[in-house]
Amino acid sequence: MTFFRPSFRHPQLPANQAGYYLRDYEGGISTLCAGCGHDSINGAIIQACYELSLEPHRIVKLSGIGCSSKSPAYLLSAAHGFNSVHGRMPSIVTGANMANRELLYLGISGDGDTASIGMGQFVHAVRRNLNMVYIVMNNGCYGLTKGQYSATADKGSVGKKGEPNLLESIDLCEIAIQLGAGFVGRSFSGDKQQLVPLLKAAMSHIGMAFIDVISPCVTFNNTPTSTKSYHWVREHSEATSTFDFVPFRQEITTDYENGSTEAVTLHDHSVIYLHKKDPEVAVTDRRQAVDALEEHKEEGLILTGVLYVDPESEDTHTILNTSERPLNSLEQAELCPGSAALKEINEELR
Amino acid sequence: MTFFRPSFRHPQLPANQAGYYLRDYEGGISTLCAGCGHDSINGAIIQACYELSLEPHRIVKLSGIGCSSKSPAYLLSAAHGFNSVHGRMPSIVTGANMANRELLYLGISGDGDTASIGMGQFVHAVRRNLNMVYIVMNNGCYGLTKGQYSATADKGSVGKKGEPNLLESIDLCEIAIQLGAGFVGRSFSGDKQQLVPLLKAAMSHIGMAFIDVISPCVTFNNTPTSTKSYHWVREHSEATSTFDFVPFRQEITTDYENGSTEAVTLHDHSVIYLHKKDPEVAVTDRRQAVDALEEHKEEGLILTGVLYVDPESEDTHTILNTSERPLNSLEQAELCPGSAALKEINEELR
Amino acid sequence: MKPIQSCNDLVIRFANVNGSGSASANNLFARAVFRLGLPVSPKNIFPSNIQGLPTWYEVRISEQGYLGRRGGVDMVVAMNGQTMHRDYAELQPGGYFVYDSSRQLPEEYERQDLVLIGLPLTNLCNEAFDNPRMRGLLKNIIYVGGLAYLLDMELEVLTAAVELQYRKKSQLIPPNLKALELGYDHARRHHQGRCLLTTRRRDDLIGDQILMDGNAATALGAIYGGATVVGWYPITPSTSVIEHFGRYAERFRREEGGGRLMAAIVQAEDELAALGIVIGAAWNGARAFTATSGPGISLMSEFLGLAYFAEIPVVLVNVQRAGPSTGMPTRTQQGDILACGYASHGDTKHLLLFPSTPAECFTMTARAFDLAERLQAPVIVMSDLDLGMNDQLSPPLNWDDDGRYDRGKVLDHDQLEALEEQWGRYRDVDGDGVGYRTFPGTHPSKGAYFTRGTSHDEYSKYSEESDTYLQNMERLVQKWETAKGLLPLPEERPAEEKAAIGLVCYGTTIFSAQEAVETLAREGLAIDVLVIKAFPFQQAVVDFIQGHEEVLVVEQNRDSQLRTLLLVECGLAPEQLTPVTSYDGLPIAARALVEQLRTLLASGQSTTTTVTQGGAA
Amino acid sequence: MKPIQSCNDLVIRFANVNGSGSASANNLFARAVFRLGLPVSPKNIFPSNIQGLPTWYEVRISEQGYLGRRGGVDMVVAMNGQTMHRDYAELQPGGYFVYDSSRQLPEEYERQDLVLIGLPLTNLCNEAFDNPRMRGLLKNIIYVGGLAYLLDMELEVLTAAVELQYRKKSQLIPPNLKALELGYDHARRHHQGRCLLTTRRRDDLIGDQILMDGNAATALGAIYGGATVVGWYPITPSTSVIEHFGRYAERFRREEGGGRLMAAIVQAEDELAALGIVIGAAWNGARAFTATSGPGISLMSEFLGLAYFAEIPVVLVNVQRAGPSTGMPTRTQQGDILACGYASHGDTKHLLLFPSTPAECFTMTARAFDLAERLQAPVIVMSDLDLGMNDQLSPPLNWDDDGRYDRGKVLDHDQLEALEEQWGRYRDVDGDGVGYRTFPGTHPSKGAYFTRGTSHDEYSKYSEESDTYLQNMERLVQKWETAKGLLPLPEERPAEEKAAIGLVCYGTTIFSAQEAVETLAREGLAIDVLVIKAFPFQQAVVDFIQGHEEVLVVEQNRDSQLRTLLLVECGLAPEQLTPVTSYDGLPIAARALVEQLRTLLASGQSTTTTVTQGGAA
Ligand SMILES: Cc1ncc(C[n+]2csc(CCOP(=O)(O)OP(=O)(O)O)c2C)c(N)n1
Ligand SMILES: Cc1ncc(C[n+]2csc(CCOP(=O)(O)OP(=O)(O)O)c2C)c(N)n1
Ligand code: SF4
Ligand code: SF4
Ligand SMILES: [Mg+2]
Ligand SMILES: [Mg+2]
Repeated sequence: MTFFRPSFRHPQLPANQAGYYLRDYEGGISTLCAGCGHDSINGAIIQACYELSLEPHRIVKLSGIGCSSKSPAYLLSAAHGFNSVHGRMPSIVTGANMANRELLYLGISGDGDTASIGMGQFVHAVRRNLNMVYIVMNNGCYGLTKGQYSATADKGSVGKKGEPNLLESIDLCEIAIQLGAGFVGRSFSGDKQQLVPLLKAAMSHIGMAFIDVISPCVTFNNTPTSTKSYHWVREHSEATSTFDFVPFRQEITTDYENGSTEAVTLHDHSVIYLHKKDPEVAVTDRRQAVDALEEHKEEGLILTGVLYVDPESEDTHTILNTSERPLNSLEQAELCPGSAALKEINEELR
Repeated sequence: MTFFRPSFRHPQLPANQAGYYLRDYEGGISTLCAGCGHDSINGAIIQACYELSLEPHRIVKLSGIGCSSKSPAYLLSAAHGFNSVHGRMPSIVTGANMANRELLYLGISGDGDTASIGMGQFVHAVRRNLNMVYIVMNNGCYGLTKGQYSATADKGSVGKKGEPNLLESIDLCEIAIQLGAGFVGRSFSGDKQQLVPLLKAAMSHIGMAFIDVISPCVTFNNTPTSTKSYHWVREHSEATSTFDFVPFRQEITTDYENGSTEAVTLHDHSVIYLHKKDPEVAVTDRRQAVDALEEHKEEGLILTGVLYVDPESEDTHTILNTSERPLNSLEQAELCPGSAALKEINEELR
Repeated sequence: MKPIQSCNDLVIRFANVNGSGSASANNLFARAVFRLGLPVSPKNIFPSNIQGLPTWYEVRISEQGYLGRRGGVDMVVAMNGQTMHRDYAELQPGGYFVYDSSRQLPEEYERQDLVLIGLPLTNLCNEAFDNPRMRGLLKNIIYVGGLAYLLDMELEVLTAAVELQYRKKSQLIPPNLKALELGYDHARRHHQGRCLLTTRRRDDLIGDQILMDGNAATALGAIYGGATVVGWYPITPSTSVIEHFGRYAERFRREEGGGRLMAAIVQAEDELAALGIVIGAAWNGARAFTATSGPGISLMSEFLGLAYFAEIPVVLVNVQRAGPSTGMPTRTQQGDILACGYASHGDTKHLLLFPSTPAECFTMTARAFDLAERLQAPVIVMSDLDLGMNDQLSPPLNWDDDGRYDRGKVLDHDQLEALEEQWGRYRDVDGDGVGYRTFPGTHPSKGAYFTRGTSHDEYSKYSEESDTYLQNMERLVQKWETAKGLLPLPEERPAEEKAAIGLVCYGTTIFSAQEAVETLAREGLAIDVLVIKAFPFQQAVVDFIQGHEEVLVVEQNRDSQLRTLLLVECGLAPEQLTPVTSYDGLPIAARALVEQLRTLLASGQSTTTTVTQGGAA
Repeated sequence: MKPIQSCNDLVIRFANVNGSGSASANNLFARAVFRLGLPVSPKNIFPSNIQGLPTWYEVRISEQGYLGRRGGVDMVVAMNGQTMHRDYAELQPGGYFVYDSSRQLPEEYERQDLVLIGLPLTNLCNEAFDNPRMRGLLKNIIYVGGLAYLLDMELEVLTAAVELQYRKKSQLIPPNLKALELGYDHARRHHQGRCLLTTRRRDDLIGDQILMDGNAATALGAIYGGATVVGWYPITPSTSVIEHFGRYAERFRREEGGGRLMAAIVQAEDELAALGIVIGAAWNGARAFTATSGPGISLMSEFLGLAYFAEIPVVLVNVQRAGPSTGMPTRTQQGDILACGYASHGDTKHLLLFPSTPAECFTMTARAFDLAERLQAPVIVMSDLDLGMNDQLSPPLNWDDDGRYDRGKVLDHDQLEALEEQWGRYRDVDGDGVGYRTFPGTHPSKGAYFTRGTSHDEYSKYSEESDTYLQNMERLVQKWETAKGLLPLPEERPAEEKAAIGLVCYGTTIFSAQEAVETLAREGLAIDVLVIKAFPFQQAVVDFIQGHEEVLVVEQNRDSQLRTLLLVECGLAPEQLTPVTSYDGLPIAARALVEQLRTLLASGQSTTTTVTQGGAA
């Protein structure tokens, strides 16, 4: 590719607390279709990392295969990336995270990559509450192989080929909640307002933070009859609540009314303030969370926002009780018991 | 093996409506451990087939790999069986069912076989509402590989090795309900009273009938501290309701009180009469079904019985609109368009 | 430098951006050449992406009927700014550079050995058409019109092609015709006599041949072969096999009155499930198949082992692409020969078929079902991206209405009823290593058995006995021998004179190989050719190799994989087989191959040789 | 018929029911033999089931130090009614039949050529012990006591062994000692002088050797090699590699004060995920491994291709069992050589190591991490069930404290900081085909790259360019050449005289092969042996083969898989390598092999030969 991008495109944005500019979070030029929802999500990820003042090289971006899975190439050039094989990103992240628990793992996947071939790995990474941000760019179809319906396509939804999808859709958020993910949210590529803080909250959570982002495929599944089209989602989505994400160290500038606002404090002392319509609904209640999703589905609505948070949940390292030091930093002297111990073992075997 | 079994062990039981004796539903001698829950479930399956007067050779029994997956060898000798590879029974059944929709498909699996390696195939067979009875013999461990915890082992449950299981368990019934299975039930290998009618109802349902049967592994996971032990399950299970299964053609001999009894009529006109504790709870309501499971879990209880039924659900053939005749019965004359059509095609390509 | 001059023998490369609608225009051009009665071979060289990246379409016209990629470009239609300079640089001396002259060519375009042909496409288009979306598409048609003039094509062939293409959207016909004429006229007015590449209608060259892509032919083969169950998972370049199967099923398999489908096409959750579905269906008596490519093959290897050992007649189409791993998903290769021949752990071997043309894709796929059922084993049809996704000139498809499906050894109800001795699923009663199958539900009391991937005796009972295991494994070897008598034989193409040198090739390699051999024959170097059609190899293969002093094995992978199979399975000495490989992802090019063979044979050195191909992409 | 008479050279088979507690008694016996200073080789032949099926334990005692399975049984301890008659029938003429004489032997036990030794085990046990559960277990100890007398063993060795075994459950010591004595006394009183099989303590035979199973040694090798991340999925016979790793990690990897573990052992959901975890961890700079068996290998093939192409240093232990498919999960084989050597679609090849002893399991596994990191490629340790799950007499494990882990080419923060020219992950700056890696998080602005399974240039950028692809693929071939210089060399074991015949073997085959060669040497037939330790093969392998008139390749699979690799990779003619195979699931037996080689070499025919082994199970 022979494209070059001017290296300084956001002169108006200052350096963040960590001293990085927005451009420091950008990646290569996207080769996705013009208008593809995935590109907007990439923009939101870049924005969230910038706003959170993350060090780009302490982030690891990983993916499977698909248009969505190409995304890691289009963001965070200063971070290591791994575009693995179809549906197997979760296991790669599991290994990477086990090797070094100190980095932030950003897994990017598609609905095909996760809900079909990757279902097993998705379920088990969630079940282990792996400390990562797992983003599904959900367009209800297989973009890269030219538009077949995926397992998240809604029954009756009609894409570009004109044939309706026949099977029921899988709600990945519902499954993630059920299997014990500590943070579950849903958003829309067209709603940066909601998506950026949602991503920031997810990045601040320790444990599995799963985010399903509806992301229209303009080439194959953006027909008015598709329930994953820009038009449809705009018309049919409803947020659980508006919310503010206040990172640790940032001052709280607003006073929130009690009752309708629920404050959830994460492990790193960031706080999510949720301004809810129904004060009865607790975002930390799994049963309510699942039920709310189902209820909206019955009404033909897509529920977005923070769907569920358990700030107390334990991640895989905690569960396995592994060393607090990155395992990849251990030296031979610590790892190898040496010849004296071996002598003992030989002795035991005689 | 040199065992022989006396060929006529149930002289007291008469032939059923189809003219078969109980022994006609039996299989080879079990090589499972004495007392293994799986053997009781096999007994219940034999009983259910006998009571339903099914023709043994019109049943197909399939499985993956594991102690549980050996079960098909121990029942229904007159039926074809397929002991496939680990975790892949659902796809084999899918193909078999597509080839001949007229037989009854009995898939037998283990919790390892289904909830770990087979999770993807399980999810998608359920999502397609494949017409089969899917039985998981759930012992919370990998029996055949000597007792490692499986993904259905409860957190904190302690098996023979003495180390507690660290991860959260997966509730296959909950997932099955969520993904659109038309019939979902749970039972206990030690409760034939409940299990036999549950199996009969499942066999009468058209579409995915999923049954999770807790089935203690006496060798590796029957400790008092294991939540999949005989003792624990007896102490902690609670039935949704008692119920009667009345197959089509059988006369209803009892008058059921209205209100507390819900009658669900299946596709084949069999009826399940549920005598419920709470008349408010409808067995055909997915949200209630999931919620009831979660509620009992919170109380440390195992909910058993018919958990959910949707007698209207459509199976894969209906969804795909395939021929009503078994595809494997179609002849060359119907399948092959012949040389005349080919001439036309050649012409179009010139 | 003299401009290249030739009639009915040239290579044009269209350089476009994908997703810009160029495909249908370029296709129109190729089809028009075909309608002129000229052997044509278009190759689509596209990126693994949906929109906005470079894509090339290379059309070879060859009066001699050479259908392999030739190598070298005589004319480029440079429609992509991103690659324009490279397309320019790679033209052969004396070649023609066709470009959109609405903008002037920058200075670095200073080659003196090319003929520049500017067509002001954007300007012409904008003047003639209003609809901005249509403009993009029609610009492509304008250059096709220009080419028609430049290459001296009959315009009517193109107008007829347009009318055919848009017969279902007839409002599109007038603007397309107008665009064609615009291009034609402009070229006539400004470039008369400048292009010495010409075409001339021939009525004697292509006979009754058709233009079809291999995947469509494969799909049709599956329809004719009686496949009713399909499990599949999308993967380039195999996806269109299933898409075509779906379309043909709509046409041929709807029950009377437009009702239900006499086929079940199940989009699986992955390739493991896809093959599982096929295994389940085949076991249950339906003809079933799946299609995939490299990564899918790897994922299927556990199930392939099951099918081998439990002896289940599955048909698997592998449309190969460039590996390893995800590799180059939109490039061609013959790189899965070993992975397929020896798929799965343990002692396993699989039957392979190697089609070269759509006609063979059709016949071999249909036949694969017979072979799989007769031999109760997986049969893998080894196509590739080049064959599967490009239009190919091919003999017409042919079907013998008198032929009967060979369902192999299956006992039906009455045969079971009549059985006197005890039946055993894996008993080799006929001495060919193949037992008798039964299908579930056939008979109330006879013929049920328990299928398993574990070691089993003749009655399919589980066994850990050494002797039982050995007997079974040896029977499978016996069956392998039986297969040799049933699989398609290799095709010998002897040189006109007696040749000491032989060349072995298969699949899509045969076109360039044949061309190279003919070229060398004209130079006085006689080479006999053997086209391999199947694995395991028959005696004829061994005889051919033994009958030559030196044998070259030409194939499109790095590690000479078919040669490996030949060495191992035919008991040949390595000196007997000289590897010649081309594996850069582009279809093997005849010119480069000729060079290679020439040097190789001149030097007398039989070491590995890799064809280094020139060219873009 | 004379009873078999021999000292320190015999084979005893214990025939039991699994799940009956016989394993620990039989083990006690084998360990006691070892403590007598005698070379011993026990083989457990068990069913794929948990309880109630036949299981055998075959103990060979060999003063000459022959550790392969011998074939033929001199004495059977027949504790399983299901197989008793067969165990009886299979005894060698002159053999000893030890049985529970609490019940009389039925009439069909009428061989005249055996010595019957009845021990009334049930009666003795019931008289002496009350606890019904303990009775079953102690019955086994009683026969061990009986054997001690019959074979003239020092009872103290057994009592010491009992005390050691139950040192943590000391209440079990008295009843076990009592049981031992019961058996010993009964035999002494009733069978004095009847058994001519004897043992005699030797202090000069086994030196400092140890008795250990290969899987434990492999696990310890991984600990010593510095593995910190394990992804795995249970499968016989590899499971105990991980179980042992877990136990050793508890012992050596707990942080001070019994705290957290300096290792993450993740039980994955399947084998695909297991290898994915290893790939992710290795990529991120931890040493990581997994262990599996046949079906797991098949499931891992997609990921293996990724690791090959993206060049990720994973270590994979394959404890082979009998395939294809589920095959015989509790039987041994060397059947995955091809599946591992060429795993995955496309042009791929993998590094293999072939340990033969626990000492080699230990060293090679530890070394595998160095090799994988140095070569940035998967390394597969090819063990098998026989080696992995049976106790083996082995040289002691050895570790050089001065050695340093070879982490290969990794740039740390300071090296990155100091870099002047642009770094490229896949640039071959040293000419060995290996680039420099970096780990995530190392440096704020340098060294980040994008790993992928797609075609890439030297900077790991995606590329569909033919030349880029070719260059990369050729560099991988270069790396393959580099590997030959780093992998363990084959071990030559020359005959005493000059030999025209060579024998190639590897892994667990070497014991019976060596024994056969020595036997034939005593008959005047000199054979040189080459033990292969790794794939790719070095020049020394080619030289050995070229240096002999005839070379036999002895291996435990049907299709002569290592021979296939030799043919293909070393450019050998098939006549140069005569396949000799044994693949019935039991460890290859020396006696049968001798027969086979004798016939083969006498006939001068170099066709495939399969060793037909006698014997149960
Ligand atoms: C094993 C394997 N099977 C199939 C493919 C082909 N493939 C590439 S991307 C893709 C689906 C992508 O869908 P999704 O994850 O939803 O991503 P999208 O393109 O829609 O963003 C498939 C099937 C592959 N690369 N590997
Ligand atoms: C691909 C593959 N991986 C692993 C195994 C080994 N294996 C056999 S059975 C089993 C687990 C069985 O557990 P479950 O399904 O719960 O059955 P159970 O024995 O508990 O009834 C495993 C891991 C295998 N046969 N194949
Ligand atoms: S095909 Fe769809 S998903 Fe892929 S890049 Fe284009 S719009 Fe996005
Ligand atoms: S090991 Fe457990 S699951 Fe397997 S047969 Fe024995 S009791 Fe049953
Ligand atoms: Mg998608
Ligand atoms: Mg289990």
